[in-house]
Amino acid sequence: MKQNIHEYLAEFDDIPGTRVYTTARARKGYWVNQFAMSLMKDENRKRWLADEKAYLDEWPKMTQEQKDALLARDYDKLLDLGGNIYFLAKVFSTDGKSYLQAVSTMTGMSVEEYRNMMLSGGRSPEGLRSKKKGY
Amino acid sequence: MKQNIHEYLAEFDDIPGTRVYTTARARKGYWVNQFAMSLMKDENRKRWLADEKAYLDEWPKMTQEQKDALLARDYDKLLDLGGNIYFLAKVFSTDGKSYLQAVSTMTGMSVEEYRNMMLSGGRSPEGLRSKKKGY
Amino acid sequence: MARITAGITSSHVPAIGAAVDLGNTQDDYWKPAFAGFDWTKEWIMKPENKPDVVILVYNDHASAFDMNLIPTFAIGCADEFQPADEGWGPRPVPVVKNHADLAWHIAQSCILDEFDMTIINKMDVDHGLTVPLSLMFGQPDAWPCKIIPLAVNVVTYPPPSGNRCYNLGKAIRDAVESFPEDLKVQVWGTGGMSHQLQGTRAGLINAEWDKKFLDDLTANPERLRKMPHIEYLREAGSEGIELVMWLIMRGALGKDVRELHRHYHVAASNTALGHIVLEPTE
Amino acid sequence: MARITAGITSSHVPAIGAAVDLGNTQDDYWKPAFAGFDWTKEWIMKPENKPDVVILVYNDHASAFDMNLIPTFAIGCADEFQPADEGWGPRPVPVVKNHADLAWHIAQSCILDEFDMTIINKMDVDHGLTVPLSLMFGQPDAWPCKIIPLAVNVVTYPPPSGNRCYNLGKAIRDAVESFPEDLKVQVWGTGGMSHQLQGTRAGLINAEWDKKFLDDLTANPERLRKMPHIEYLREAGSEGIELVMWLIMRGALGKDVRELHRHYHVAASNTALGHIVLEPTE
Ligand SMILES: [Fe+3]
Ligand SMILES: [Fe+3]
Repeated sequence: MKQNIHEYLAEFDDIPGTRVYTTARARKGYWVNQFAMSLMKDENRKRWLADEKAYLDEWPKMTQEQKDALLARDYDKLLDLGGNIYFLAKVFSTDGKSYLQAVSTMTGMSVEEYRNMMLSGGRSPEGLRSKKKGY
Repeated sequence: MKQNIHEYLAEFDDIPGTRVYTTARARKGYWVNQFAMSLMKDENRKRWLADEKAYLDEWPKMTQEQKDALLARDYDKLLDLGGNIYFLAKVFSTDGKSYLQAVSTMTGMSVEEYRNMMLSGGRSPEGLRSKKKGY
Repeated sequence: MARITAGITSSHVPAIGAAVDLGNTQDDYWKPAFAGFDWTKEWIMKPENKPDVVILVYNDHASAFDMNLIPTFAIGCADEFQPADEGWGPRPVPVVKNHADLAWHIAQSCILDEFDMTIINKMDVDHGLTVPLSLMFGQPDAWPCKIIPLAVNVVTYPPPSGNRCYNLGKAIRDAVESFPEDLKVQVWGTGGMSHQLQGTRAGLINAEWDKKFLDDLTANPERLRKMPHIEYLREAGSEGIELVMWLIMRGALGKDVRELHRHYHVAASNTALGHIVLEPTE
Repeated sequence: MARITAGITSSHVPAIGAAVDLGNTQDDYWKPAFAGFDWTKEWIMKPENKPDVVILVYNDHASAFDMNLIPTFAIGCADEFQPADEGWGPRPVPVVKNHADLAWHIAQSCILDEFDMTIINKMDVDHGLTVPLSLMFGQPDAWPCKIIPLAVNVVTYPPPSGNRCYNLGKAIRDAVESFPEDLKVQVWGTGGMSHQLQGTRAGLINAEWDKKFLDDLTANPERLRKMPHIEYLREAGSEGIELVMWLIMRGALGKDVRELHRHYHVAASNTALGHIVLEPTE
């Protein structure tokens, strides 16, 4: 029953195209995610939209790479840098974008193509379950 | 092993001179205790000491009975009204009083008498364990 | 005595909340998604079914809790909770009124049963909690029952195991059954089913696996409580892990249940929408 | 591999902190209280004993947590923690530096072991944590080791059972032993012994019961883990319940231990001061 935490975490790396929000990622993305949380306040959203770079200057502990990815709305990159989608949702919601719109940008598909894929049953799990076992 | 929560809580009423900080007391004393927490900030301590009544006016959800007991530093009463000693510690610490000084006020002894009792081994538990069983 | 009268599960996709709030529930895209809740909406308001209290198991999506505070199980004990501002203003839904007496009772009872609960007295509640209320109750001026929020961490790993969730459900059942007031209490499990909100694998839907999950939720929960997290992630996408929360609902219903209603629809935004209504038969 | 090399318990009376900070440790009142720590102060700084990390089990006394947030078990995972202002300004003691890698590892491992931890990344630490550090290490410019704060709710009832605390200790031991870095880790249990800070029963001291507790902490922890909360309250006063935290330390040491040192003194302020140093023998 009792599973070793190292084995537990190692299994996650075997899933294609997926970055599980482990504590290692949470620590790396701490300031990105705290920044995103700040956009839950309307006055902060207004300041952010009025001058994004100036607002980012208020977050000295974020790396430049993280700031650039935020400015570019590069969500896939932000996940690599420790961002979490539920935190980042405050960023795309502030832009007036939905989860579907934001998530589709990570897939190499247009929003329309992605939306149609979802309407026709979504992405098949075939071959996407395990890198090692390829099923 | 598994104990019913009602029986668990009922046992506490059998201890003489003791108000266990159950959730019922916590709910009753919510605003007294939140008020006390506010004294962890130096600017609030200054405002409280400068005009206690005015500071209490900022806590409309506290009952008048609770406010009066705070003004009187009646810690025994405050415990009856849902206060907790660790929260109230912010009140007597702000007064420059120690736990020993504040606690002694609830015993009917002078600080000196209480201090001496503690130095001679403290209060014996004999007869103070159970109201019903009197041991 | 209070008793658990039913269990409901449902996805809590934020776009569903937006569709309700913007009046889009009858357009081509949303109509089939909402249609599957018509049965439940009628059933739940019948006097014999209407709950006095719903214990609403959900996860906070970085709204009340940020990276400074990650409780595994947080039970809301305040008198009321406001809808959270998740970046586009709070949802225009009624305030959530708690049955604080029962909430505190459950908190105490579960801690005595060796569940390491966190008691929360101040928090806003996000789409994870309010979307299921909209699905089951529509758009009333006030929610027709009291709601006890039970927030489960499924964001930062590890979330609690399925087994732990199931056992918490059992402890909640014991707590409810030892509460003296005569109350009909429902437990709702929310989140899921298949969805992945990230990367090149985004949009993954595994209908076969989801349907087996629904089958076993009714008939074979013993399989589900032993399911490791990695299976949820592999089979149902990275956010499919939310399904562990359904096991709290299932644990609270006791060994045998009757399935009253089921709805499965692909897709609501990025997600396979799953919904089931169960009744304990013991 | 990291390993648990010793367990220490100690009361954490705030007046002890004040005596240290005001330079009163050698006056008539305090001298005998502090004398019992001389052995430990020398022992703990010897290279073979000096811990790399202390897991410091304590309770927050309404400093970091108010009535809005009551976590049963909260583990501090931030890089550092500042001393709290408890009403008379923060204690003039060094900042507490965490071993964050180990803290996060323990948090993850314990959740996988079905302990419902709350992870905390921002909090100030009060006398419950800083007074034991002063007792063991005196007044250095920086604490000589890393410290992982583990805060246990013993203020609002119910606190966790003794059995739950003991089992958390075992889970912490497993977590430490699966951490790859070569570290000497001590677990400290703080709070207690007899004290009651309220009402006409204030000042209660039960030396006989305390000493039996110390005896059994070493030799018969099985009795202690089964002890119901009511016994702590009846026998050792309303704040004597803090002793359940010592069982986390004891659970982390394994079945058999050797007692290296003991000190018992009445009174420090309102409290019977108890202190013990244990070494695992397995
Ligand atoms: Fe969700
Ligand atoms: Fe204490």
